[in-house]
Amino acid sequence: MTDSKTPLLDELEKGPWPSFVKEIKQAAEKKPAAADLLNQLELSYKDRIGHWKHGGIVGVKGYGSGVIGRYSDRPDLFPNVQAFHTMRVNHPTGWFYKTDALRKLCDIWDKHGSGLTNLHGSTGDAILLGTTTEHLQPCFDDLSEAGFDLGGSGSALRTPSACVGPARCEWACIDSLDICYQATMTLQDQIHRPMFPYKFKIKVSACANDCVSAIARSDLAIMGTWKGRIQVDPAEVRAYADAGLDIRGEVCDLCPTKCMEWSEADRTLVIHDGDCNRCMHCLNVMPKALRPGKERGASILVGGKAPIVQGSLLSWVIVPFMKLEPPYTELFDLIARIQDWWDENGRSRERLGELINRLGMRHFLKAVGLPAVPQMVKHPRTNPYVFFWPEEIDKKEVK
Amino acid sequence: MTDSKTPLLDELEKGPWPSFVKEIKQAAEKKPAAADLLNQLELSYKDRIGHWKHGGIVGVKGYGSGVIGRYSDRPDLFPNVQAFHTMRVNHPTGWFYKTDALRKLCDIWDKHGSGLTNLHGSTGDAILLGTTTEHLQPCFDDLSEAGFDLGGSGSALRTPSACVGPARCEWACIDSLDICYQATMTLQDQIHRPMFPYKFKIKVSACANDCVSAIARSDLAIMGTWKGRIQVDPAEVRAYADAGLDIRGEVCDLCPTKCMEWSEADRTLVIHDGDCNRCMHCLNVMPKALRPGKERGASILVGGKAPIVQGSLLSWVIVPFMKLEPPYTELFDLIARIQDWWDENGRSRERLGELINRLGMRHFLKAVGLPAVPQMVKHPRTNPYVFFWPEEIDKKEVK
Amino acid sequence: MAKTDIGPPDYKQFLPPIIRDNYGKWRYHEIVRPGVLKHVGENGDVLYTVRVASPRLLSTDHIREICDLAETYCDGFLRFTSRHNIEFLLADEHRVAPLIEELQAKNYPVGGTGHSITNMVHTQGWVHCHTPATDASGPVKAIMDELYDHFTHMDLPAHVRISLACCLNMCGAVHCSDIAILGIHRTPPRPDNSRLPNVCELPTTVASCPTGAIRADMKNKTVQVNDEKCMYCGNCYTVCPAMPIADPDNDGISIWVGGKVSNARSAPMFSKLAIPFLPNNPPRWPEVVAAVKNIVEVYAAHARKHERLGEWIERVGWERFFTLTGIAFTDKHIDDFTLATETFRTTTQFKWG
Amino acid sequence: MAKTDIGPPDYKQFLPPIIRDNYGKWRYHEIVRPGVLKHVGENGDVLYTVRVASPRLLSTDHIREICDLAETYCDGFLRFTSRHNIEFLLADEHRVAPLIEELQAKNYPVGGTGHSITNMVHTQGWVHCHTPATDASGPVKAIMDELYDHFTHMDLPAHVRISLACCLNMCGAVHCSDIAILGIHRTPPRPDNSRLPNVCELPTTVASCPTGAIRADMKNKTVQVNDEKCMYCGNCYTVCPAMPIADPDNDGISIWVGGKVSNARSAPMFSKLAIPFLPNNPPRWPEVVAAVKNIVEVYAAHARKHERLGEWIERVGWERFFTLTGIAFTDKHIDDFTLATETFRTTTQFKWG
Ligand code: SRM
Ligand code: SRM
Ligand code: SRM
Ligand code: SRM
Ligand code: SF4
Ligand code: SF4
Ligand code: SF4
Ligand code: SF4
Ligand code: SF4
Ligand code: SF4
Ligand code: SF4
Ligand code: SF4
Repeated sequence: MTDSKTPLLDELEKGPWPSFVKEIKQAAEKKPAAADLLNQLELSYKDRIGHWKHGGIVGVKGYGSGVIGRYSDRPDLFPNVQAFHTMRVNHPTGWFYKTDALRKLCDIWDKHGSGLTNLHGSTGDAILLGTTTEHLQPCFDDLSEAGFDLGGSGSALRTPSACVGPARCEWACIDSLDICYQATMTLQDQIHRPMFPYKFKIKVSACANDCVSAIARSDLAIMGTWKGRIQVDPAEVRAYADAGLDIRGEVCDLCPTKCMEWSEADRTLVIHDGDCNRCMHCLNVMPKALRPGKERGASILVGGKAPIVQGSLLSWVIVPFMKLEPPYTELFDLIARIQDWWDENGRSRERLGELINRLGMRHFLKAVGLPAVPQMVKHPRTNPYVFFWPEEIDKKEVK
Repeated sequence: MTDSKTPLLDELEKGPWPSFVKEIKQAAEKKPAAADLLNQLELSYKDRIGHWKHGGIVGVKGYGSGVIGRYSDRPDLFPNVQAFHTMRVNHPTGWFYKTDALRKLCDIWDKHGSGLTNLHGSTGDAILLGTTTEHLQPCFDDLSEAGFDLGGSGSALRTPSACVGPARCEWACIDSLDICYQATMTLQDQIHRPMFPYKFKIKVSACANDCVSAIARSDLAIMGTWKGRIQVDPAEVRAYADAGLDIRGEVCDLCPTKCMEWSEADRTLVIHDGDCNRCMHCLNVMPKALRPGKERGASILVGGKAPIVQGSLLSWVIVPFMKLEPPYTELFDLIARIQDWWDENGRSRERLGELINRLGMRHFLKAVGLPAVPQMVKHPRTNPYVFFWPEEIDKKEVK
Repeated sequence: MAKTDIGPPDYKQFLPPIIRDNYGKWRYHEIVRPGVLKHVGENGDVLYTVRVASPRLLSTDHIREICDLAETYCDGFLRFTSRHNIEFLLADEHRVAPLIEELQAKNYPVGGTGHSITNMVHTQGWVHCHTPATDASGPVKAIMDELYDHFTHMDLPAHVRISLACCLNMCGAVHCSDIAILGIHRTPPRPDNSRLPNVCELPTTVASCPTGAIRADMKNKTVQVNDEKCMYCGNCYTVCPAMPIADPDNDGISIWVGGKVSNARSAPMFSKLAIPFLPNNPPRWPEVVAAVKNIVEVYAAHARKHERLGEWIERVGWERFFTLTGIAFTDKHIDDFTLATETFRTTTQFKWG
Repeated sequence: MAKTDIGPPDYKQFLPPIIRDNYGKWRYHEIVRPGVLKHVGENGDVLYTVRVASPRLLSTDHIREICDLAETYCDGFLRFTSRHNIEFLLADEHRVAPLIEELQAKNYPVGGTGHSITNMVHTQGWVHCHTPATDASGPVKAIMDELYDHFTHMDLPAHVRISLACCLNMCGAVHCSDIAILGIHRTPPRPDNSRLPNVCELPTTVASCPTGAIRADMKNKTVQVNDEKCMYCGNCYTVCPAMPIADPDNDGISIWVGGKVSNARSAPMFSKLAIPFLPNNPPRWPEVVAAVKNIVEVYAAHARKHERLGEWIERVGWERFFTLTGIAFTDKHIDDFTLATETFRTTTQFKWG
C-alpha cells in the first residue's frame, strides 16, 4: 500500500462508482503501455497538468481520418506511451453488439494496442485507446477482416449516430437506425477522407426526446415527428388516472401549448392537436395511453455545434416535415446540396452553422432550394436591416 | 373644388380623424411659409419623395442645439420654405400647461414662424415647425422672455421626459415629475451644448407600466418600483369579484410569476410577494384593491435606443433598487459617472448601450462602481469565453 | 440679451389646484367611459380627465381654440400625453358632459383610454425631414380614419399602440409597438462623386455603415457602395448628404407587430417584421391601411382579454399568426443581422400553421 | 490488402430475435425498478433491459467479463447507450433477477433510468488529450461516487444529465447539460517564438482567435497575444502547437447549469454559468464535488415533478437560484461575447433574490 507508485490515483479506486483506475491497472497487468499510461497519469495528478504533446498526423493507408495521433511529452519517463494513438472504430448503429463481435474487437486490441478502450466516444465511436504508429495499419487490417471499419476524425464527416429508435422504443417516428446506417454506408468516402472545411456531424433521433442530442451536437439533425392527431386510448388514460396519476397537474399543466384538457368529471382527455407542438411530454408521462400520430416523418435541423470558434449553436429547423422512407433519396439529396454549398463557401474551420450565420440564412435557403417558412424562426426579425433581391426591385432608372 | 392646387392632400381632409392638412391650411391663411409647405407637400405626394435638403447647422447664440436646420430642395417653386428650421422648445415636465403659457407660445410663433407646431415631438419637446435663419435668435429671445427654453438636439442630452406620475396616478412609486424637472434644470449645460459622442436620453416612469417608454427609448431609464408586500384591501378585492371580475382568470392566471392565489371559497386573494416581480398587472386590473408596497424607489436601466447603428436595444437593469428622494444625489452622481465613462470611451455616434456592448458590461460596472447582481441578466452567460481580472489570477511565475 | 439655460417653466405652476392637493395621494382610478378617466384621491377628491385625439401637427389658431375650451371648462388647465393626445383636467364633475358635448360638436374624437387604439406616435415624414422613405402624417391620418371606432370604443382585448417612423432612424420609436409602420428604402445610396469630396468625411462615412458595405475610394476622395452588402438603412446619408437614397419607385412601408413597452405581465418586447414591403401610395396608402386593419381584426377576433398583440402571438405561435392573417412569410422575415442566430428555431416545437 | 470503406457491421445482425420481431412495433414501456425497463410489443412480447453504469474507459478484460454476463443471461445480446451505460437485453423475465443479483455482486451499479442521475458524458482529460484544463475520468469518478444513490434511485424531480468536458472544445457537449463541468484555462497562451515560425501558419493562427487577441508579428514570423483581449479559450493552441496555454496554478473547473436537449415541455436550452472557477484539486476535486452536490440538492428540494433543472430555474428566476444555492454572482456571469445583449435584463421584472 504505502509503496504504491500511484498514491493519488489509488484514491480513485475507492467508492461505489466503477473505477477507471481499476481498468487501467487491469490492462497494465498485460500491457506496458497501460502501465506507463497509469504512471504518466499519476504525474499529471501530481503536476495538475496534462503530459501529452500536440497530436501529429498519423493514419492508415487510403484514409485521412479515424486515427488521433498522440505522443507523451515525457517519453524519457514513460517510453511505452511515447506514441499512444487512438483508433476510432465506427460503432454498429444503435450501439448494438453481439458478444462475439465485441470479443473480436478485444482480441484485436489486445494484439495491437494498450488493451484500453472507450465504449464509446462521445461522437459514438468505439475508441481504441493507445497504440504505436507501427501498429496502426496491421490493427486496421485485422479490424477490416473482422468486419469493422474506422469512424471519422478531422475535417470529415464524423461517425453518424442514432437513438435506439424502433429497435426498442414505442415513440420512434422514423427508422433512426436504418437512416443512420444508410447514411453511414452511403457517405463512407466522406467519413474516411477529410474533404470539408471542417468536421460535419449527423445524428438521428426518432422523436423529439432526442436521445442522441442531435439538436445540440450535430451539424445536421434528423428528428422524428408526426402530423395529425395524437392517438389516444381513453381507457388507458382512465387507467392512469385510476392508478393515481394527476393528469391535470402532471400532464395538462406542463403541456407547453396548453392544448390539453382533462375533465375530472367525465374522466376524459381532450387534445387540441392543432395547437400541439409535439413536444412529447404527455406521451412520456402516459406511454400506455398516448401514441404519436399516424403520419410520420422527420424535421431536419442544421447548424448545431460546440463553442469553437463563434460560440455554441443549437440546430435550426430548415425542413419542418419530410417523409423518410428508404432509400431516403430526398434526404440524401438535400444533405448533398447542403454539403456542396458549405464546401464551396466555408472557410477553413468554419462549421455549417457559422457559415449560414456569416452569409445569411436567405442565401443558404436559396442555394439549397428550400422555401422560407415560419417554422424556421422563433420569431421574425426585429431589426429593419432587410435585404431585397435585385429581382424584387422596380428596375426603372433611378434619377 | 376642381381647381384646388392640392388635390392629393385634400383627400386627407376627409374622414373622422383630425386632419393635419386642415391645420396646415389654417396656418396658410396667415402664413406664406405654411402655404408653401402645403404646396411642397403636395408635390411630395405626387412625386412620392421628400423635398427637403439635408439639414444645415443653424442655431441661437451660446447654444449648440435646439434647432434643426432645414432647406427646401425646390426653393424655386417654394421660396417661403427655402429655409424652414424647427425649434425644439423644452416642454413643461409632464406636458402640463396653463392656457396663458400656451397662448404665449402661439403668439411668439405667429410672430416668428410658420404658425405650425408639433405638440409634441416624440422626445417630448414642443416643436415649433418652420422658420427662417434670421428669426431664430429673435424667436429664442422672445421665448426666453416668456419663460421658455430650448430642448436638446445633436450630440447633447435630449430633453428628459416623465410620465404624469404622482400628479395624476395612484401607482407612482417615485416623483417622476420632480426627478425629471431637477435633472432638466441640473443638466442645462448638457442639453444646450452638445459635448457627447452622440445623443443621450433620460426618461422617468413612476412605475413599471412605463407610460413614457423609458425602457425602449432612453439611454437612461428611471423606473419606479417597490419592495415588500403589495398593499391589499381584501374588501375591495371582494367587491371586484362581486362586480363580476374573474379574479382567477384575469388576474392570477396572467400573473407572470404565478404568485397569486384566489380562493373562490373564502373569497380571498393571497400574494406570495417574494415571488412577485412587480409587473403591475394585478394592480392595473384592480386599482381599487391593490396598491404598490410601501418601500418605494426606482430601478435604473441603461442602453435603450433605436436601431442606428448596431441595432435597437431595450435598456438593461444596472441598479435594481435605488431610493429616490430630493436632491437625488446618488442618482445624479451615478449619471455623471456613467456619462464620464461614455464620454471618455465612446466613439463618435456611439450610444451608451453600444459602447457597453463593445467594451463589455464588466468594464462598465467597474468604471461606474456598481456591483454585479443577478438582476442584471435574464440568465448568466452561455458561452465559456470568460475573462478574469489580472488580480484574480495566481501570480506564480508560469513555467 | 435673452437669458439662457433657464430651462422649461416649472410644471408645478401649471398643475390645477386639485392636483396640487392630491399630488402623490391618488387612491384609484376608473375609466367612466372611453376617453374619460376618473381619479379619486385618498381624501375623496375626484379629478376628471377628458382625453381627445390630436393630429399633433397643430396650427397656433387651433391651439388657441383648445385653450378656449380649457378655459371654459377647466380653468385653463390641460395637458398633453406621451402619445400626443390632449387631456382636459376637470375638478368639477358637472362640466364633464358639457365639455364632451362641445368637443363632439367640434369633431374632437374623445377616447384613447383603456383597451382602445390611442393616438399614433409618429414623426415628420415629408413635412419636415430630409431622410424619409414615406410620409408620416398622411399614413397616420389614413390609418386612424379607418380605425377611428377603436379610438372611441374600448372594444379590443387590450391596449393597441400603433406607431409610425418614416425611416430606419425610428424617431417614432416603432421598435416596441403593437403595430409599427416603418418607411423603408430598398435601393442603395448613390454616392455623388462630384459633391462627396467636399461635403463628407470619408472615415465617418465608411464607419456609418452597419454592414460594412462602404469602401473608401481614397484616390477619388469618394466612397464606393457594395450593393450586395447594402440593406438601405440610410445611415450613410445621415452622415454624408452626398449619398442620396430616396427612390420614389422602391421606397415604401414595412409593417411590424408584437412589440410592447410596459412590463405588465410580459417583459417589454421588440416589434417583429410582419410585412416587408408595401408601396407608397399617397394620398391614402390603401394597402397599408388594409394591412393594419387586417392585423387588428385578426387580433381582436382571437386574443384573450388583457392579451397584447405580441402576447397573443407568443402564445399561439408565429406560424399561426401568419396563417390567420394570411400574410406571406418570406426569407426577409428571417433575420440576417448580428443577432440572427438567436431568432432561429432551435427546437422541433412548432405548429404546422 | 484489407478492404476499406466497408463501414460498420450491419447492426441488424446484432439485434436479439425479440427486437427483430417487434422492430417498430413496441406499444409502451414501464420502468419496473431503477435500471430495469420493460418494453411491451403490440403483440404482447416483453423485452427487459437492465442498465448498468460503466466507467466508459474499459479494459478488454472487463469487456470480456461483460460479454460473459451477456452470454449467461442474454444470449450474448447487449448494447451501450448514448451516455455510455451498458444495457443487457433479455427476452426472458426469469433471468432478470438473477442477472441483477450477479451484477450487484460484481459491483455493477444498476440504475440510470427515469428521474435519476445517469452516467456522465465525458471526455479524455489527462488520459489522452493534449488540450485539457482538467482531467475527465477523475472528476467523473469523484462526482459519481458522491451522487451514486441518485443513479440507483429515481428520487429526483426529473432527469438530471451531468456532463464534463476538459476544455472549451466541449467534446463532452456540456453546452446543453443540466449540470456541466468544464475545464478552463485562465491565463493567455505563451507563444514560443523559437518554435512557432516552423510549426504554425500565421494567418490560421490569427484567425483562430474568437476575440481577435492575436496579432501577426510578420517580422519575427511569430504572433503576439493581447493579454487583455484573451479569454483563454485555447483555440489558438489547437491550431498552433507553439502556443501552450496549460497552467497548473490557474487551470481549473467551471460549473454550468440548466441546459437540456430534449424538446419535452421546454425547448432545448444552453447551460449557463453557475460557478466561474474552482481549483483543480486532484485526486478527488472536493470543491467540485461539493458544488455539484449542492446544486443537485437544492434542485431536488425545490423543483416540481417533471421539472428539469433549467426549467425550475427559469420558473423561479436566476436571482432565486443564486440565493438558494448560495453561489456568488460575479461580473463573470454577465456575458460579454457577441450575443451578450440578448442576455441582459431588459425589464423591471425581477425578484429581489
Ligand atoms: C474522443 C472525443 C472525446 C471523448 O472522449 O469522447 C473527442 C476528442 C477530441 N476532440 Fe472532440 N471529441 C469527441 C467528441 C466531440 C463532441 C461530441 C459529439 O460529437 O457529439 C464535440 C461537440 C460537438 C461538436 O462537434 O460541436 C466535440 C467538439 C470538439 C471541438 C470543437 C468543435 C467546435 O466546432 O466547437 C474540437 C476542436 C477542433 O475540432 O479543433 C474537438 C477536438 C478534439 C480533439 C481531436 C483535440 C484536438 O483539438 O485536436 C480531441 C482528441 C482527444 C484525444 O486525444 O483522443 N472536439 N468533440 C470524442 C470523439 C470520440 C468519438 O469519435 O466517438
Ligand atoms: C422631431 C423628431 C420626430 C418627431 O416628429 O417627433 C425627430 C426628428 C429627427 N430625428 Fe429623431 N426625432 C425625434 C425623436 C426620436 C426618437 C424618440 C424618442 O426620443 O423617444 C428616437 C428613438 C429613440 C432613440 O433615440 O434611440 C429618434 C431616433 C433618431 C435617430 C436614431 C438614433 C439611434 O441611435 O438609433 C436619428 C439618427 C441620428 O441621430 O443621426 C435621428 C435623427 C433625427 C433627425 C435629426 C434627422 C437627422 O438624421 O438629422 C430628424 C429631424 C427631423 C426634422 O427635420 O425635424 N433620430 N428620434 C423627434 C424629436 C422631437 C423632440 O425633440 O421632441
Ligand atoms: C397619459 C399617459 C401618461 C402620460 O404621462 O402622458 C398614460 C396614462 C395612464 N396609463 Fe399609460 N399612459 C400613457 C402612455 C402609456 C404608454 C406609452 C406609449 O403607449 O407610448 C404605455 C406603454 C405602452 C406599451 O406597453 O407599449 C402605457 C402603458 C400603460 C399600462 C400597461 C398596459 C399593458 O397592459 O401592457 C397601463 C395599465 C393599464 O392600463 O391597465 C397604463 C395605465 C395608465 C393609467 C390608467 C394610469 C393611471 O392610473 O392614471 C393612465 C390612464 C390610462 C388609459 O389611457 O387608459 N399605462 N401607457 C399616456 C397616455 C398616452 C395616450 O395618449 O394614449
Ligand atoms: C438508451 C437511451 C437511448 C440510446 O439510444 O442509447 C435512451 C432511452 C430512453 N429514453 Fe432517452 N435515452 C437515452 C438518452 C437520452 C438523452 C441524451 C443524453 O442524455 O445525452 C436525452 C436528452 C437529455 C436532455 O434533455 O438533456 C434523453 C431524453 C429522454 C426523454 C426526455 C426527458 C425530459 O423530460 O426532458 C425521455 C422521456 C422520459 O423519460 O420521460 C426519454 C425516454 C427514453 C425511453 C423511456 C424511451 C423508451 O420508451 O424506450 C428510454 C428509457 C429511458 C430511461 O432511461 O428511463 N429520453 N434520453 C439513452 C440512455 C442514456 C443513458 O444511458 O442514460
Ligand atoms: S429519441 Fe425518441 S424514439 Fe429515440 S429512443 Fe429516445 S424516446 Fe425513443
Ligand atoms: S405532445 Fe406536448 S404539446 Fe403536444 S399535447 Fe402533448 S404535452 Fe402538449
Ligand atoms: S408609468 Fe406608472 S406611475 Fe407613471 S403614469 Fe404610467 S401607470 Fe402611472
Ligand atoms: S405585480 Fe405582477 S408579478 Fe406581482 S403579483 Fe401582481 S401580477 Fe403577479
Ligand atoms: S424617422 Fe427618419 S425620416 Fe422620420 S423624422 Fe425621424 S429621421 Fe426623419
Ligand atoms: S444605406 Fe446603410 S447599408 Fe447601405 S451603404 Fe448606406 S449605411 Fe451601408
Ligand atoms: S474537451 Fe478538450 S481536452 Fe477534453 S477531449 Fe475534447 S479537445 Fe481534448
Ligand atoms: S486562448 Fe483563445 S482568446 Fe486567447 S489568444 Fe488564444 S485563441 Fe485568442
